[in-house]
Amino acid sequence: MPREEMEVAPPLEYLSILDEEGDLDQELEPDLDEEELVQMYRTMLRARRFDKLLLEWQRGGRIGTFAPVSGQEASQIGAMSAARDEDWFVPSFREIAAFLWRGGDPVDMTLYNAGWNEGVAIPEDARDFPISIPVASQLPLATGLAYAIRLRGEDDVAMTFFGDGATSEGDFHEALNFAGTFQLPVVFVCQNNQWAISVPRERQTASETLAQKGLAYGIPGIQVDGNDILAVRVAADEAVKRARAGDGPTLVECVTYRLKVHTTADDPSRYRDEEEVERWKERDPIPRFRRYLEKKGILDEGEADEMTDSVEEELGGVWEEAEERIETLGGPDVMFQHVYADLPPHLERQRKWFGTDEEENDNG
Amino acid sequence: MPREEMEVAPPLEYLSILDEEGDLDQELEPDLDEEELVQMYRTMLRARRFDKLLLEWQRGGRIGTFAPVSGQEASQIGAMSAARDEDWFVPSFREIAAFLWRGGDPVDMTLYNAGWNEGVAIPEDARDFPISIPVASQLPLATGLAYAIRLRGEDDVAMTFFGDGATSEGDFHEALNFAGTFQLPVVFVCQNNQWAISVPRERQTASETLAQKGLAYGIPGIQVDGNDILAVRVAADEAVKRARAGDGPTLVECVTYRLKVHTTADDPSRYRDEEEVERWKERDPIPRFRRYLEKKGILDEGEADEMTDSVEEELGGVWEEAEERIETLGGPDVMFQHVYADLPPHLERQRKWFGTDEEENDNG
Amino acid sequence: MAEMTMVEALNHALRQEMERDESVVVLGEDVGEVGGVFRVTDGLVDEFGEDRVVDTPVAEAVIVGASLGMAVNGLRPICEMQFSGFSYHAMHQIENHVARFRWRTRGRFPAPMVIRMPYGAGVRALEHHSESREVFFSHIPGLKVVIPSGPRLARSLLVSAIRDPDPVIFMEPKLLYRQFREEVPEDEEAHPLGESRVAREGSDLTVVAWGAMLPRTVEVAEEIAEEEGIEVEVVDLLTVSPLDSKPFTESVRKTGHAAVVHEAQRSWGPGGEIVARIMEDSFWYLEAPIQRITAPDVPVPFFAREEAYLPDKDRIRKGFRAALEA
Amino acid sequence: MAEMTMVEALNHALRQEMERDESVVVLGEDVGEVGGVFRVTDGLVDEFGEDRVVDTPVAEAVIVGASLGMAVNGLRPICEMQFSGFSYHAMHQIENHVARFRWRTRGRFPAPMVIRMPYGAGVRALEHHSESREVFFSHIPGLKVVIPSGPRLARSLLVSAIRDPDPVIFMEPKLLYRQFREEVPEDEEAHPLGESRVAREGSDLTVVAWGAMLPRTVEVAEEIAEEEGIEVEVVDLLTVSPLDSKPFTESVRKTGHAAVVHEAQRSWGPGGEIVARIMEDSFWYLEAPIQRITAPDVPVPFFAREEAYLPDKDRIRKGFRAALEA
Ligand SMILES: Cc1ncc(C[n+]2csc(CCOP(=O)(O)OP(=O)(O)O)c2C)c(N)n1
Ligand SMILES: Cc1ncc(C[n+]2csc(CCOP(=O)(O)OP(=O)(O)O)c2C)c(N)n1
Ligand SMILES: [Mg+2]
Ligand SMILES: [Mg+2]
Repeated sequence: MPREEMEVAPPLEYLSILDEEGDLDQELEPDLDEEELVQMYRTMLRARRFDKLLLEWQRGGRIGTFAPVSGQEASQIGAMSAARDEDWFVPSFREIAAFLWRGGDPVDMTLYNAGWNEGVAIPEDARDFPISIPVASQLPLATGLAYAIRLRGEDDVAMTFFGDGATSEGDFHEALNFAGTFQLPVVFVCQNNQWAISVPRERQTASETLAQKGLAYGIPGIQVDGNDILAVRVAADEAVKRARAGDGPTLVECVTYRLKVHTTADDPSRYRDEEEVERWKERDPIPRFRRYLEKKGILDEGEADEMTDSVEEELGGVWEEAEERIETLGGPDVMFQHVYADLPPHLERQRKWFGTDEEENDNG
Repeated sequence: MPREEMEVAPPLEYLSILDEEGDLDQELEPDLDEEELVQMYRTMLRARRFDKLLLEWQRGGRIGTFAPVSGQEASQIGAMSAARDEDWFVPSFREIAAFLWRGGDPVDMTLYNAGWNEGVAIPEDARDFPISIPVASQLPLATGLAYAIRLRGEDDVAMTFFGDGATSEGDFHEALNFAGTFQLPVVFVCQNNQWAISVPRERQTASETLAQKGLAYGIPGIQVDGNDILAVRVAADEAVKRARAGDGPTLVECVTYRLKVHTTADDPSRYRDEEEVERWKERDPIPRFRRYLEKKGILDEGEADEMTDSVEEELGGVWEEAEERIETLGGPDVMFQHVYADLPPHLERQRKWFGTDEEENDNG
Repeated sequence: MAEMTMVEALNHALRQEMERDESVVVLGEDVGEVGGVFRVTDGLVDEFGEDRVVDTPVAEAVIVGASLGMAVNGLRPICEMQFSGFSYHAMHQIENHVARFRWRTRGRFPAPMVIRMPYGAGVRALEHHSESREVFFSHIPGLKVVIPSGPRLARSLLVSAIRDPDPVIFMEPKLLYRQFREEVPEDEEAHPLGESRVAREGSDLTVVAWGAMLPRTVEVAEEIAEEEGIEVEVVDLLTVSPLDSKPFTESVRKTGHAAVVHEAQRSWGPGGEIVARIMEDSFWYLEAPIQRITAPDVPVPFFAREEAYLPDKDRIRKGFRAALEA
Repeated sequence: MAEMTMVEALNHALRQEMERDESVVVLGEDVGEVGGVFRVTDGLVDEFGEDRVVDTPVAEAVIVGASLGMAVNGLRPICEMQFSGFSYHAMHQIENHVARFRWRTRGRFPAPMVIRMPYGAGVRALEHHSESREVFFSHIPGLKVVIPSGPRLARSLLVSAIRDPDPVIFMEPKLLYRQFREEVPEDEEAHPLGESRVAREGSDLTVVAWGAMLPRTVEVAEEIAEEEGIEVEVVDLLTVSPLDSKPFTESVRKTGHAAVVHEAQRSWGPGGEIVARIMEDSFWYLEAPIQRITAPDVPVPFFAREEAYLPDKDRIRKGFRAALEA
C-alpha cells in the first residue's frame, strides 16, 4: 500500500558529438568511411543549393509553393544515410535533403513543384514514398511497411520523417503505438525545427522534449543535436540496428531549425524574430561539418570550395532540363491515368471530353 | 557534447491505500466525511445491483446491448466523488456507477438501454454528458469544456472517463496534448479494466503503465489500485484540486477489472480464462470497502446488510416505471426532434410521412 | 454446396483466400481470438496464426494507414472497421492516401487492399452503429465500393475485392448477416467488380436497390406481381462505385418508370446519382418522375424506432405506386 | 461602405462578431499571430488576445471536438480547418458528435459553432488542398453547410452562421478569396441561412451553382444573353444544406430546362441532389434532360492541370447548350 514514484523504462537519452565550433567528443565519434563522409557533405551542399534554386524559381513564378529544407540538412542526411537502399524512405514534405541522399532526381522534384503529376514518378527499384502533405499521415503507412517486413522475416527497415508539429496529430500517436505493440522495424525521425508554421515548439506541446513521447509507447527515445550530423548519424545507426535486429522502433528527435520560410506562401516576419534566426545560423550544420572534415584532413579548403562550385554547376541545368521535360508531357487527360488499374467505362467516357471535341455531358 | 540519460518531469506515481484484505496504510488514509463514505458505499451497491438487473432485462429481451460496470465501482465512484455537482461529467459508455453517483435516474438509463432516445434527456441543472460510444471521442469534448472554464476564469473542472483501449485512439492523444498545452482543468480518468473487448492490456500498447502516457504531454500521471476506492479518491482529489487551482490536467490510471462481459453482445469465454476472473473477484472493490467501513465502525454488519436490501428494493421498481414511461412516449416522428433548433422545411415535410397518411415522396 | 448465412459465406471467402494466397492478412479490432464481433473472421487465427490475423489496438486510422503500407509492401491486407460508424476515424487515411496511392505514385505503388465494414440499421444496435454512408466512399475517386445483398454474392464479391488491384471498401449490410441462408459453392466463385445485376426481371417499373434494401425490394416486387400483375425489374448494384448504370438506365427505356430504394438518408444521398444517371441516359423514355424511397434526413434513431426509420415494405410499395403514376 | 475582398469581408465579420459578443472565440492552426494562412483572422489576436484567438497544436480532431465542448459550455467557437482537405481528420468528431449533439442530448446541449474551411481548386495549391467535398457534410443530418459566392455574402452569411443555434460548416471557395472586391457595408448585415437566391433572372434555362462556380456561371449567362439572346436564370445556393430547392425547382417550371455547375467530382456528387429535386418537383415541366457540368471523377490534378479539371466558361457554355436542346 505504498505511495511511490514510478520508474519509466525504456531509456531516454540526449546525444551530441560535434559542437558548434566543430569540436569533437572523440569518445563518441563514429567510425565512418571517408568516402561516405564526403558524400554526406556533398549532399548537404546539394540540398542547400537546390533549396536556393527552388526559392528563386518560386519567386519567379516558375514553380508553386514548396517547403525549403535549409538548416535541416544534417538532420535529414544524418538519419537517411544510416539506412540501406532497400530500406524504405517515408518522407513528409520537407525532405529535400533526404530525397537527394536517396538518389532522387532534382528534375523530377522540379516537375513536382511546377505542378506536374509526372514529378512523383518513382524509379522502379527505389523504395521511396512520395511527399506526404497531410501532417503525420505518413507514419501509419511506414508502420504498415514495417509490419510486412516483419511478417516476411526480412531485415529491412522503414524510416519515416516528420516535424515537431506532426507529433500533435492522432496519426503520430496511433502509428507509434502500433509500432510499439508489434515491435516493428520503423525508425521515427522527428525533425524538430522549432516551428510548425507560426506555432513555436513550446506551444505545440507541454512535453519538455519530443523524444520522451516515445515513453508513452514503450519506445526508446533519443534527442540529438540535429545540426550535428555525426550525432544524428549515430542515433540513427543505433535505431536502424535495433529495428533490423527485430528489437522494435525508436523515436529520434533531431533538434534543428528551419532557417527559411515555412513554405513560400509563408511570411515568418509576422511571428518570429530575425535574431532567433541569426542565432541558429551560427549553428548551421554545413560549416560545422566542413570544419570537422577539414580538421580530420578529409577535405582541405580548396577541395571544399571546389565541391561547392561543382554542386552549383551540377544543379545549374536542372531548370532547363525540367522545362524540356515539361514540353514532352501529355495534355489534360493525363489526369485520368493511374486512378484505377483499369479505367472504368464511365471514366473512359469522361476522358474523351479532354482528348477530343466530343460533347461534354456524355452521360459520364 | 555529452551522451546522457534524460530525466523526465512531471512526476509519475503509484498509489494504493487499502489492500485486498481491507488493511489500511494509515498515513495515506484520506479524511473523508462519514456520511460521504456511506454514500459512496451505497452507490457502489446500487451500481452492482443495477448492473445485475440490466443484465437480466437484456437476457430477457427487454433492453438492448449494454456495457456492464461490475468490478469498476470503486474506480468510478472514487473518482467521480472528488468532483462537485457543477463540475462536468464526461463519460464513456460503461460509467453506470459514476452516473448513479451524479444522481442519474435509473429509469432514464433503462429507457436509453431499451432503445428510446428519450432516455438521454439530461436534467436542466446537471452537467452530465450523454454516453459516448465512439471510443475516446469524448476526450476532446471534455477538453473544450475545460477551455471555456479557463477562459471565463471559473474554477469548475471537467472529469472524463475512458478505458485502456481508448488510450490507443488518436483522440486520446490530441485531447491530452491540447489540455497539456493550455493547462486546462481536466481530469482524465482511465479505467484500465485490463481488456478492450478481447484484447488484453499488454497487447494494446507496449507502454508499461498507462499513467506514463501523461509524460508525453507534460501531464502528471498517477497509477492507482482502482479497486481501492480510497486510493482512487485521493488521486482524484489531488487531480481535481490541481485542475481547480489552474495547474492543469492530470492522468489518473485506475487499475481495475471488468468482471462481466464487455457488452451483452460479447462472449468472454472465447478469449479469457475464468481463473483470471476468479482472481480478480478476490479483489472485488465492494467487500473490501465494506470491511474498511466496518473496521472503522462506520457501518456494522447489520447496517451493511440492510443497505444491500434497501438498494434492492429501491431498484426493484425501475423496470415497471420505465415501462410506464415508454407507454407515454411519442411515435416515430420523435426522430425529427432536436435535429435542428427549428425544423427546416424539407424535414417538416418528411415528418408528415410519419405523422399522417400522406404520400411518402412529398419531395422531401 | 452448403447453406450459409452471409457471415459464414464471408468467412468462407476469407479462409479460402488466405489458403490460396499467403500474402493475404486480416487485421482489425477483435478479429483474432474472438473472431470479430460478428464472427466474420471466426477461426481464422487458429488456422493462420496471429501474424496473419492481427488483433490491433483500438485505432482506426492506423489500421487503415498500416494496411496501405502493407499493401505497398507486398501483402494483401483486409482490414476491418468494427462498425462503419467508426470508419470516419480513418477517413483522412482513406481520402488522403488509400484512394489515391496508385495515382500519387504514378502507378508505382498500387494499393490492393480491402476495408471491410458492417453498416446499416435494423439489428437493435447502439448509437453510431447503424449509419449508411456509402456516398462518402463512392464520391472519392480511386476507391471501389461494394455492397453485397446476400450470402452467395457476399462471398463471390469479397473474393474479387481481395484480388482486385485497387482498394475496395466492402460494406456489409449487417441486417443480412444472419437473415437468410443461401447455397454457397465450396469451389471458387468470383463475381466481377463493376457489374450490377438484374435481380428480377420486369417490364413495368425499374427499381434500383442494394444491400439490405434489396431483399425487401424484391419481396415487394413479387407481391405486387402476384397481387396486381405489375412486373417490377429490380437492379442490384453490387458495386456501387464505379457505378455500372447501363442495366438500370436501359431498363428504364423499357419500363418508362423508375425508383430507387436506399436506407441512407435522403438528401445528398445515393439516390441522387441514380436519378441523375437515368436523367442523362434515358430521360426521353421517362413517363413519370423517379421516386426516391429512403430514410428521412435525421440521425438513425435509437433502436426502438429504427424500424420506422428504415424504408419498409409498406413504404417501398407506396413508392412503387407513386413511380407508376403517369 | 468599403470595397473588400472575400478575405477582408470574412475578417470584417469575425471582428464585428467578436466585438459584439465576447463568447465568440476563434481557434485553429496559425489563426493567431500570422492571421491564418490566408489572413482571414488577420489582426484578431492583437485586438482580442490569445485566449480568444487561439493558435492550437496541429490536431484537427481536437480542434473540432474541443470547439464542441466550448460551444456546450457557453462559448461560440469558430474553428478553422486550415484546408478542407484536412477536415477528414476530424470527420469522426463532426459525424459522431458535432452534427448531433443537440439530438444526442434531447436539446439540452446544442452546438452553436462554426467550422470554417477554405476549399476548392484554382489557386495553384499543393496536393490535398483543392478538393470540393460539400457532399460529405451536406449528407449528415444536423449540420448546416454554407458556401458564399462573393465578399458581401461571405460576410453576411458568416455573421448568420456565427449566430445560428446549430453547427455550421462554412466552406470558403478560396479561388474567390481575392478574385474580386465588393462593397461591404460597415453596418451589420446578416443573410439568413437556408435561403438560396436568384443571382440572375432569366426565362430560358435554370442553372444552379454555388461558390467559385457561381461568378463564372453568371458570366457565361451574361455572355450568352448578349450574344444569343438566351436568358439564363442562375440560382446561387448559398446554404447547401438544408437545401432550399424552391427557387430552382420553380424556376424550372418557367424555363423547362436546367443545369447544375459544380467543381466537385461528378459521381455521387452534389449535382445528383439538384437533379433529383427538380425531378421530384418539376418533372412535368422538363423539356430536356438536366445537365451536370462538373469536374471529372479523378483526384484534383497537381496545379499545372487544375484549370483543365475545373469546369471553365467553355465547358459551362457547352453544358448550357446541351441543356437547351429539346
Ligand atoms: C493534417 C494537416 N493539417 C494541417 C496541415 C497544414 N500544415 C502544413 S505544414 C503544417 C505545420 C507542420 O509543422 P511541422 O510538423 O513542425 O513540420 P515543418 O513544417 O516544421 O517541417 C501545417 C499545420 C497539413 N498539411 N496537414
Ligand atoms: C472509435 C471506436 N472504435 C471501435 C469501437 C468498438 N468498441 C467498442 S468498446 C471497444 C473497446 C474499448 O475498450 P476500452 O477502452 O478498454 O473500454 P472498456 O470497454 O474496457 O470499458 C471497442 C473497440 C468503438 N465503439 N468506437
Ligand atoms: Mg516544425
Ligand atoms: Mg478496457
